[in-house]
Amino acid sequence: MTTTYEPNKVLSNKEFKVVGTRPVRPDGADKVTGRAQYGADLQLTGLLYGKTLRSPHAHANIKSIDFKKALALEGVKAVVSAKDFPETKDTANYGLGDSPMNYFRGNILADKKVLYKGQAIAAVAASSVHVAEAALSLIDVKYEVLDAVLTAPEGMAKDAPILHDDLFTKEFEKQTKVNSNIAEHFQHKMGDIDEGFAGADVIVERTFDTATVHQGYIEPHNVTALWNDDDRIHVWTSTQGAFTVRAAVSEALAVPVSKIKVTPMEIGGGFGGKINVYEDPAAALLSKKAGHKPVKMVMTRAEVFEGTGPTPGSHMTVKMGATNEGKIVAAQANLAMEAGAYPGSPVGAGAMCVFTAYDIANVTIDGYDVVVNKPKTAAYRAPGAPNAAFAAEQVIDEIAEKLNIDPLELRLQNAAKEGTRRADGPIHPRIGCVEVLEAMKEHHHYQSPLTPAKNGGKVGRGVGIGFWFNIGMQSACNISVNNDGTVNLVEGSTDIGGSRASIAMHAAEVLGISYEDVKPQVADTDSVGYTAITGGSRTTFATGWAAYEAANDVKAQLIDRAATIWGVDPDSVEMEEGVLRSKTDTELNMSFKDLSAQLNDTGGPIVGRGAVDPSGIGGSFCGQIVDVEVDPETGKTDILRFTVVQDAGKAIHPSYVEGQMQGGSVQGIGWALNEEYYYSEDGRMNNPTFLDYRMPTSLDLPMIDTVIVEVANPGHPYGVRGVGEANIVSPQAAVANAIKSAVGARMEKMPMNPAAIMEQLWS
Amino acid sequence: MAKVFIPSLMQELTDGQTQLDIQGSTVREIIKELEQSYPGVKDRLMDGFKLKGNINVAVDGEVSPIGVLAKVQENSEVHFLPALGGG
Amino acid sequence: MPATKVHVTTTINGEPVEFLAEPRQSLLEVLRDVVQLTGSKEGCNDGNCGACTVNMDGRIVDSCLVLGVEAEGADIQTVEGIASADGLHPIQQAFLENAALQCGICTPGFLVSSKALLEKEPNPSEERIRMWLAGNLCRCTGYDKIVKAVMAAAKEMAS
Amino acid sequence: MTTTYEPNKVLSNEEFKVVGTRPIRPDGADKVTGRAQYGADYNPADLLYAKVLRSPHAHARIKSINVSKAESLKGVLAVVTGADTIAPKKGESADFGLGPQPMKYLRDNAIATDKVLYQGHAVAAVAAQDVHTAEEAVNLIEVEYEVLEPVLTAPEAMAKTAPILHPDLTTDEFGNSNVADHFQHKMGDIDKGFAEADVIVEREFDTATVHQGYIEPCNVTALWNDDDRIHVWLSTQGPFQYRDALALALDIPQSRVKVTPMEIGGGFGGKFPLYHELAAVLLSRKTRRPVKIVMTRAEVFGGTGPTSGSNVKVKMGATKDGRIVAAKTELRFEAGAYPGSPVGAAGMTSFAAYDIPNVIVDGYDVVVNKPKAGAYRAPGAPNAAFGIEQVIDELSKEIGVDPVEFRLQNCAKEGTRRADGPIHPKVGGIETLEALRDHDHYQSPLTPAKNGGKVGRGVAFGFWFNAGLQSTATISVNGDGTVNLVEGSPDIGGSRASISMQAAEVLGISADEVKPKVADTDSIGFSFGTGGSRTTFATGWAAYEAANDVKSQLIERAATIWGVDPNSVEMEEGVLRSKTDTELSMTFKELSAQLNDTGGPIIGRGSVNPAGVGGAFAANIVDTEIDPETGKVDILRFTMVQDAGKAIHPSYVEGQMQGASVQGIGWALNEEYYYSEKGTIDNSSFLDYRMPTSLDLPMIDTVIVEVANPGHPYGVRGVGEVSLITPQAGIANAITDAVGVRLESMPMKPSVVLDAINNQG
Repeated sequence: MTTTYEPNKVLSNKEFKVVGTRPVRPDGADKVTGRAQYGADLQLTGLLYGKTLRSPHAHANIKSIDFKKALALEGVKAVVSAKDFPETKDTANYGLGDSPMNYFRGNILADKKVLYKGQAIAAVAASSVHVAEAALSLIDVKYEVLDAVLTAPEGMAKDAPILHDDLFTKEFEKQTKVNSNIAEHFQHKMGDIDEGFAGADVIVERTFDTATVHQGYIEPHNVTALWNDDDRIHVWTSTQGAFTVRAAVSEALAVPVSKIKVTPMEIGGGFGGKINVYEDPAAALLSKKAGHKPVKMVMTRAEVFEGTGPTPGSHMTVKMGATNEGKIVAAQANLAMEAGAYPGSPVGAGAMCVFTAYDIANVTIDGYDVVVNKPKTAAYRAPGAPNAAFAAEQVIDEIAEKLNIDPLELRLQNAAKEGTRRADGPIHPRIGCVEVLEAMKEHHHYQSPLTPAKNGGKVGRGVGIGFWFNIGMQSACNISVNNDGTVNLVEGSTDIGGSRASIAMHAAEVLGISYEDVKPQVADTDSVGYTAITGGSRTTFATGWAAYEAANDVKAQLIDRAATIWGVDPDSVEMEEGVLRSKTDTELNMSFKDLSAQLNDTGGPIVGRGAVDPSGIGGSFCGQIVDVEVDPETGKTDILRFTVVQDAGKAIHPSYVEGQMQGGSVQGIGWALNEEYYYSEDGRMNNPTFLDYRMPTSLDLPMIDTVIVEVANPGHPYGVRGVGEANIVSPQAAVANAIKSAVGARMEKMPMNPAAIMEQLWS
Repeated sequence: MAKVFIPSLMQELTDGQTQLDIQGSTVREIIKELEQSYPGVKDRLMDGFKLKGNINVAVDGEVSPIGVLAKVQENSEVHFLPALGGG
Repeated sequence: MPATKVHVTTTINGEPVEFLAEPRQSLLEVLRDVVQLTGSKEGCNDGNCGACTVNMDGRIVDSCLVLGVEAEGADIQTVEGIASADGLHPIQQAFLENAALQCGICTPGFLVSSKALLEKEPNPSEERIRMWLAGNLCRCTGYDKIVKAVMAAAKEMAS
Repeated sequence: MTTTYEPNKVLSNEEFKVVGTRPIRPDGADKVTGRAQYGADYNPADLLYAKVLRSPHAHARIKSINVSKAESLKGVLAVVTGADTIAPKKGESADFGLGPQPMKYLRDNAIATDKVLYQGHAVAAVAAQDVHTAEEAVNLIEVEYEVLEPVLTAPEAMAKTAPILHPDLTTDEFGNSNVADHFQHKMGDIDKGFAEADVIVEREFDTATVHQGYIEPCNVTALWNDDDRIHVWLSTQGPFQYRDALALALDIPQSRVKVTPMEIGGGFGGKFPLYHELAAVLLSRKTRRPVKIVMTRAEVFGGTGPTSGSNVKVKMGATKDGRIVAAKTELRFEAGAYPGSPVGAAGMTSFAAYDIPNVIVDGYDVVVNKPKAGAYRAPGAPNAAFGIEQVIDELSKEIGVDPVEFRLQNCAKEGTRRADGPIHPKVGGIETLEALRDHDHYQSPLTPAKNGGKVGRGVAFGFWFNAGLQSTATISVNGDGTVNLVEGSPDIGGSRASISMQAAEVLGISADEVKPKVADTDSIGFSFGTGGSRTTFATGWAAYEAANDVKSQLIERAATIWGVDPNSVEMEEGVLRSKTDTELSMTFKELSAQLNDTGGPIIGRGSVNPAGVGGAFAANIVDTEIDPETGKVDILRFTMVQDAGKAIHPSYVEGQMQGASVQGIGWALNEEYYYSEKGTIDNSSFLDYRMPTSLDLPMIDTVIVEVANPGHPYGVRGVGEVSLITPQAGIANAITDAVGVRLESMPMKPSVVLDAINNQG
């Protein structure tokens, strides 16, 4: 019997009516007709245009700023700098942890010092964008240029130039007295590492370096802000978290959140990069100073590269030991990540994920958060984890090679499962690591011979597996019932990849109606309860859960109402698949649609609410199989075949889950092979254009085949695990392992561009 | 008694103890109890009435969304972890 | 009949503004649809309601009765130009504090007219205010609170 | 002791923290800077402009429509006619505030299909690149009419030989006629009642058609999107009613229609029905681009619903000692082109202010060749009161009792049965009349003449039942101890403030710590329109419920944080505290800051369709001066007294009273649709349809009486309408007082007054 190969498979265990289907997204028509309103599309009466003056130096003291000439230019309405921030408290918290106010504000408008090229110093509002640009060149800034430090090892060196004279290393929240570029050091320790290595037959230790890379969203950052005459501020912006922007603007400008309304416009990609807030507070200040006129600011691509947060470059040593039987007995990692100009690299997440796929008795992980003269890093899809996996997954590959065990078998043999203790302490709940590895092993791709070379190069295959813990956090949702048996759903998660659909599907499932009968809408911060960022793979999980709660609130009221109409006890009424019926009297039943038509006359409209901050978050595993062809003459690598397998818990909308898997995979491929911030010695990025910062095009890629594994998350009503991030964790390592298999070179540097491969081949 | 895991860089406060059995029905009570025996723990973990912004607590493997209000069972495991975010 | 557009140079709310207008377009239409200043409202388009009142070279006019091309060289102030970077003008503040608007559609015209009055006559009588504002229709308030707001603004501006 | 006269007084019994104060409205800054977005201000990308072709005839059959010349004009993108509409299903109806009406009539009123029934009736519409091209194109549409004889008033239309408007309109009583409905309320024995009476007065009154006169013309922008979802932005009092009516008219589910209510520039009942919205949607369907229509003022007069002209017969009898023993009225109301005049409301309210044992009310809803009547502030009641309050005035004069004392003696109170059946609950009629009687104005001598004319004083008294109906609100708590409130009632006169204040009162925070928003139909639960004086009452109640939902969750959360039983925690004036442990207390603000770390955000919901609607009474005193040479009437002094139950925001209650008073003055003295014999309107501009200007008026002094409505948490009674009922009759009584003649037709313009004086003989 032959079966046809399915490039996109879903391994489902449980079927639902709506959950698991693939309806068309509700914002679809607007997005294919050009009608959707993205941030930069907003045009307001009396609009002014703002532009930001950015530092030309990677590290310098600001001696003075003179605006006289700029203000004299016709059409210039206002200028702002850090001097315009009002007095406020010492610590900022906009929903994502605490940070010192001077660091938070410094990254919005630098005060006494600039810490990276591209750092914002001042902003101008003018009658046109061209006038604003001309005005920037008339601002006279005097700098005292300082030596720059660009990588974590350089930053950690004893004699390194110090970025912040008020930064003292913290060790698990203990404030030390050491003024250095190391913002934080932490350690996870389990078992006895020395004993572990003593019991190992094979030990591999390697050191890896990865470059700074950017999320590369196609839509540049943009904001329009109006500081109204009644001192209420309205911000329209492209963001992953409208409430985060509200809180950040509130903290930066010392204005209460209730005076701020943030309208999230359609968002053209984020991947973590549109959580942090950049020009929004300056735009609001400009609006105020320009006489309460709306001010719009849209970044250029170079500003996006140089002025917003990429994900860090890193320096990592990983050492692992295993017995001859293939049991990994000890693992040690030393991870140093570049925070950029201010503390806050994702090294904590990297540390948490580095060995999480495995059951290892003796582990020590040290993490260092190091400030350097680069843009303050931001989140990028599973932040920190891809760096760590690039190291760990290559070391495991090498152990498999040394032990001559199939790399998937070695991983399976050591795979973490329910009950395995993680190095940072907690025990894994039900997870799908084994299931993902098994699906990889059994996949047509893994069972097939190596894809033949296209251009006569050398071919190889690699695998990798990655973990991401996912997050929960706060979400709110309202549902109101229309009289025709449809419902309107209001939620607060900006929709980057189809989450309106996946959230609406939760509600449809509860109410037993079709997806088309739920009309979802992403609301501004005045119109829905607090909802945290669209990030951390939380949206379908947590906002979906809020929709589930709101729908159940509606359902309970529907049951009450039906009982009122029938004159029976509500406990005797049930609702299933959109039909209300008496449990005892078969005569008594009516559809949701029929009841909806009667609501206004039987007690009034019904609205439901759901607000959650769930625990029960399910981590997700994701593995890749990749075949590459490497040209040994040039070092150029082509991807011949690529398969990604991920545990989605339950894929609410499989097409959008596949979309996440494919998008994450290709970002991983770009990161692996081409992308990097290419720095000059004095800290200038030499390639801030899409011409020189090479992201993958359709020409560079094969189809990305997918398998969705479903190991239900017991913590979620439909078993959902977040799916947005785990897929970017290990493609880089899988590609590295494939290159090794093709040409024999172990890649210790990323990107693995032709030059890096040639260098490794020659060394 | 709950099993409380002490982060390695905080073990200086617990005389090198890596794991302690502590009585308490919530994390808040556990920290209070810990503070009795090992002064300094509370300041390290908490900022006023709540956990420091950069610290999470996990009870039985679940990071608590309600911080120190999380309920702790007789045989629960309690871990203090660095807070993490995603993209 | 396709109309040829005329180039017009003018000043609106202190800013130099250039626009193209068809000869048949009223100043109100130009302000709203061409310059995108929608604060001036259309209530009747025949000069009888005053919702479109603007100040043109120091005189209050119904902008629906002025052609856009007539604005060449003129200095125009609309409701959008009343507040400044320092905040609301006393007349605006007085309208808010005295609840002098309900639906608010006539408010821009009343503000432009009242401001012109107070600039000419800092201390007008109730009768004078009623006379001055007779060209502005309001259907919600019965004018009571509007007249009181103008008196309050006069007092505020005098102090 | 001298006390200073207060022109605006509030007679409060109960004090609250927020309710009863006068904060600045949350939309204020936008509205004084020109930033507020009204419907006509909305200019989406790719916009087309449309114009409507309207019938020049009052009554005609459409023989043919040829749109080819219009279609071929450069710049024209689409033309629609009645042929593009969908025939409504039998039995479908929609409710725009005057009760459910058949969809067929609503659709035909939006775009005529076979017949035009009034001058201004929409026949076709054109979408073009600019409004001038659309205007040109409309004039190129060729319509062939067979002109029919029009009928313009209710008595004419009820005549046996009258031309019939609708061949399908039949009643059991009249067969196929222009009478759409006849009803009767009967109580006691009317003949016995009149037999007991010592004095009987009987008169017949006529009132003209008048318009709400909102300053902002009706406007709409519609987009039929490529996924067949429809988005409509417009100025409306009832976004959900539009949504539902459009869904019916287009035969699509409600969830495919989204209505965004823009800021609204006045409505007074007139911005409910479906007009050019249907054409705009159909034009957008053809072009797949947003289409905007803004009416001209003439279109507003000719193409939207005014309130009915009427013929009102009144007969009342009283005993010598001042007791009214019998009352009878016949109300003939013009429905306009389709059934549905407010005669029902007129019938319900006509004698409801009084305790009369024997009553008969007959009401007739009559179609005529005028625009289909719309709602207008207490619809129907002013017409009836114009007659009844004059007859009562005459009775009091004949008996020789003070007119206020006479009304007090016969005033309805708790327990009085209304002619339409129900018994009054706690009402404030007596308190209102007492406040009127005790007022400085009533106690002062007549205001002296300004121009040497004759002066007189009149009073009148009225009742309006107010509406309840469905409202929804949601509230979410911000981390800084403020809340956001989302509701669905378009804010015409400051209701964002009055709704917010009720939430603030519950939560013990200040009014400006509640940030209200009027949402579109996708973002909030069903909320009936802003009308029937229901918004502050019902939507305020929904906000009260939502705030209480928040409050109970706050109590639970505090209990969780303290590790105590929720039943032991209470919240008062914004502070949560343990009932047993005085150590345990925190403010709402403190708790708000902790919500996200202690279980997540808190949101509350409230959804109501309340009973307990409290009816309201109003009474006014007016001093007038009449120039006996010209018949011109000037208002010298005017005082309005109204029972608000509880004035949530007294300034906005006063605003309602003053606004309605002045509309009543305009209606009384000047306003009317002036019709030619052919049924065309001769005065469709603000120049000729004379609404009061500031120059025509004195200050409008107010007294807010507060007789709490036991049916509402803060005692609110609706306040938007009742003050329009009495000014017309009050002025008529004042004119009688001045010159000794009774005015039997309205408006009481100079020619009418002069005729009456001259006919006095």
